[in-house]
Amino acid sequence: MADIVNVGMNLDAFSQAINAIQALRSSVTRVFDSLKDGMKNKETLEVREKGFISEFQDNLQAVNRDVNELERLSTLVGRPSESHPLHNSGLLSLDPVQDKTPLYSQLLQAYKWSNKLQFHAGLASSLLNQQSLKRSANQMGASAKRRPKVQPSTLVLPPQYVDDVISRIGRMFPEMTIELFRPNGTSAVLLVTLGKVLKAIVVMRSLFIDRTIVRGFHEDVYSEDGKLDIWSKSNYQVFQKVTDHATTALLHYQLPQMPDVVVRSFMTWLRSYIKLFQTPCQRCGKFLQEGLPPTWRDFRTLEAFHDTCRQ
Amino acid sequence: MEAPPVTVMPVTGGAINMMEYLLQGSVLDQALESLLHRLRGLCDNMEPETFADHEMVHLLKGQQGQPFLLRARHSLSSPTDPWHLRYLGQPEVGDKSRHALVRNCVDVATSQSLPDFLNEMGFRMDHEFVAKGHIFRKGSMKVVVSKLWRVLVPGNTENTEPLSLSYLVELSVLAPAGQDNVSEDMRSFAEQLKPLVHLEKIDPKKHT
Amino acid sequence: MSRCRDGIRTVLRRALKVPWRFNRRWWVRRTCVCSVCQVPVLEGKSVQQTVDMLHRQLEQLGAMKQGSFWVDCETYHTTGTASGQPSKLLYVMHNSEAPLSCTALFEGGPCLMADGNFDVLMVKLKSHFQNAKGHKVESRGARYRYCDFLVKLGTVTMNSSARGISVEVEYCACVVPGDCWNLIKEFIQSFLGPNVPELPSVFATKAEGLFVPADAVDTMTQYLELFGKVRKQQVLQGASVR
Amino acid sequence: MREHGRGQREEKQLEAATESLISRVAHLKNALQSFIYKLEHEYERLTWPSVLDNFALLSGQLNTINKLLKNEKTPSFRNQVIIPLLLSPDRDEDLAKLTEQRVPVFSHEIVPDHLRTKPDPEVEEQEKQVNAEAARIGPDVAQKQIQTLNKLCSNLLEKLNNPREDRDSENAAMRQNKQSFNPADTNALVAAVGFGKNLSNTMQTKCRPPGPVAPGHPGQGPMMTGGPTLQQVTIGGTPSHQGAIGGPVAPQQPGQPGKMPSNIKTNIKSASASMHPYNR
Repeated sequence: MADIVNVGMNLDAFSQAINAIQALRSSVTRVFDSLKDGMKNKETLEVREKGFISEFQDNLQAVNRDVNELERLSTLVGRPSESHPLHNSGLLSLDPVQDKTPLYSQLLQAYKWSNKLQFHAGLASSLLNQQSLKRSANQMGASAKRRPKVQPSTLVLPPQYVDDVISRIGRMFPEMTIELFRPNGTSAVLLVTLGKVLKAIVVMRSLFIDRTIVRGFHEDVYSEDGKLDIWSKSNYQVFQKVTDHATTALLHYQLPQMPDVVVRSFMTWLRSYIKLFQTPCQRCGKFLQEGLPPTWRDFRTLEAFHDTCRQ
Repeated sequence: MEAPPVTVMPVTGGAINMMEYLLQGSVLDQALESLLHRLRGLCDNMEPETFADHEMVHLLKGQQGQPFLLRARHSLSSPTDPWHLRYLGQPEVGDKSRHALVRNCVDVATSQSLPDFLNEMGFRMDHEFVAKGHIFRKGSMKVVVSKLWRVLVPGNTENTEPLSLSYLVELSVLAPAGQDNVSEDMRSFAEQLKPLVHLEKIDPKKHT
Repeated sequence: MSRCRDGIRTVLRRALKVPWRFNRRWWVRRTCVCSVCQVPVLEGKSVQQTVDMLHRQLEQLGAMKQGSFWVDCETYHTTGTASGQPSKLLYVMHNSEAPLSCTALFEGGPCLMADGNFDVLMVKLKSHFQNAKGHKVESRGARYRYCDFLVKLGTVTMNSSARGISVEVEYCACVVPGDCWNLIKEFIQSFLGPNVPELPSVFATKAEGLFVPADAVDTMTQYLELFGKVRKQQVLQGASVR
Repeated sequence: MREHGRGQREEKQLEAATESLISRVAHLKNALQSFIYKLEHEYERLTWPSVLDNFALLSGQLNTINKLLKNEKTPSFRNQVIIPLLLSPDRDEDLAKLTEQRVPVFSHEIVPDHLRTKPDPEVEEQEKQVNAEAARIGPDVAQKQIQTLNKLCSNLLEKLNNPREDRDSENAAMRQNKQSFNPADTNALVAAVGFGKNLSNTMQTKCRPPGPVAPGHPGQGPMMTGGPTLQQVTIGGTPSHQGAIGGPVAPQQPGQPGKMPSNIKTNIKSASASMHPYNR
């Protein structure tokens, strides 16, 4: 209450201070106006310069005077009270017409959310930095140990480097042919043909795999206008399932610091589908379940399982 | 209209009685450009289409001594295209009221195994040639301007020599039997090509 | 003199009635692995009863009925071949999966995929190739889909009498017979029981081996084999379909 | 009375002249209307001659009107004065009807436009200037300018006309001298696509059409030494492409035997194949 009274007593000072600010503003404007207009048309150059300089000095003095006045008034106004947790915005709670301007409650809500977000972000960042290789692993326990922040520079690798990495990976697997396209700008799209089994379209952002879609070997990968069709899903349930699993694998293999390792491990995993139709399930020993062959490949052992036969 | 043959079998696809109406002529090499220019103006607006085809004519000899002739054609410029198998019947040239040569015609699109298959059927290749040229269309009419090349070494379409210093010009329409009015259209179109080319109803028999 | 010496003229490259540009790959429409086999009629049952039973089995498995299918085969034999040449048989087959195409085959010899006009051509060729009407065999029946499998259960008829049952199983997702044969076998087992066919000889005898993509001709070859077996077989007693 | 009579006669003359003028103008108007209608609605079918006809009609009618005005019997309209007696801002139905709804009101606004006998002051001023300009140039200078312009025009016309002549003569020359096709070639080509004449590997009639000889066969004529000279003569002597006169054709070898070994083989085959459909 005391604050409010205090504020009320200083109201005069406030209005004076506001006036002083206005005066200061106009005098500063005058300075720039005169500078902008330049020298007036006088008889000789000397007269002109003299007139200009004296005018400029006058203006500056006026500014100086106004600043002094403002400083004097600001001491009268006094410091804003710091007793309220939300500083002066706390004064909003005094607004008697809460229903019309629910600013204060909204403000509180916003603070709460912001705090929560910061807290969760902090937790997440510490967890992620600790478990950088396996994003889906569910080990809990925050650690105070912090790693240096991941630089976003890996997003802007030169296309030449990406080409190199991809061609190196292509050479690693003879039964896999990788074609690289750049349909829009620098982002690469890979068309991976695995034996005579499947074709996978891998959309990259720099060296990060953004999206992947798997289709049958004999399905069209080009749309009617001759462009790579990166959207429509396979007509066959097997490959729809494999697409789902491949998307899971994208989330599993994560190592922001070494994106090339990620691409390589994803390709190694994808390569295990070369025997998609030939390998029976490692658990039930059968080829088919619900009409589908074992579509799941373990991320570490690359063993084949039916979707329902894995853990 | 012709009466259908007595032993008509149920045919599952295709049209039985398609007739080809044909006018032929030729143009000297030096006048080719003028002809193409005129055709571009007269014909439907389409992108200029050229072709290079290899045609093999196959014969099947029966006991009655009536050899049966089939033509197998394939594109040299796009080898993955289907082959084209064509049967042509006896031409009807005698009818003066018609302005074009008329004959029965069956076109079949086939896979690339056609030569082997014809061989197995008992057909033997009689002769072959390479035709390179241009195609134009106007409505249902088709104009083919092509140069014929003799194949010097059998089967080798690289080694050829031109047959003459002229281009063959053919104007044809494929229509169901009995639609003789198409020959009227063809005649008026042929008129527009004069005096560059005289397209006529030529009875090949006369030239043997 | 001969009919061919009269004005047979060059083939115009693409007659207008034939599509101006053929679809480049129309005869390799689907290239999935497929197996066609004959199912013996159950003891004491008619063809129709056995087929009904198989329908129930498939529906129990969860297969969805998707229309019907037919495959037919006409037989032509050469007439007037020069002396000493044995008369050859030419088969022309149609399949509802590719209703605008037909397949012409010699037994064990080359085969040709062609469009429907080939039938017209055979009419023109009747002086050299005669249609053996009594030999027309066809298989008609229902088409089922189960996941990526396509099952066609047909009654094989010749001269309107039922001669047997054909089962075609196609695994649409795979193109290499050697890859998915075991998988197909397991599937056939699940509704046909233990009498599972062996790997079709079309695949086994291919010069290029088991690992080249299958094509539509392979399916037709299998049907041809099956029809050949049926033709030789005696008419089943009391099994005619009305 | 006499005065009065003359006034009456003049009045009658004036009336008659006005009547006929009105009817002529009505004719002209109709002709214009129909022409405009044709231009707007039938321009697709309108031929140039009919456009010219229309113009001729219009100019004829204008001429008659001019004649009428210059006629001695026509009183000088110039001497008549029209004074607007009553101006009214209200709609005048009669006037509207008379003018086909073009002038519904006889008001201050439109009277100066409709009863004007002189051009606008600005236009008058411009005309004066032009006249002054014309007067300033002496008749000699004007004559010179006219001559120059005429010369330019005739030059231009000549230039426009000449190429047409050139082109025509070119066309005519082509029609007369340069044939764009050769009937013999036509026959040869038709025979070739029809049944492989001159094409086939088995049939070597080798008769050439009288037209241009295809390149690539230098070994014709004098280079022949020994061998089937008789056939050689036949080839040279046969005026047309009718090479195969009767019977299966004996092997005819236009080139040196060593040059085209593949042909020899096939020739022998063709000679024995009397069944061949193309050989009589």
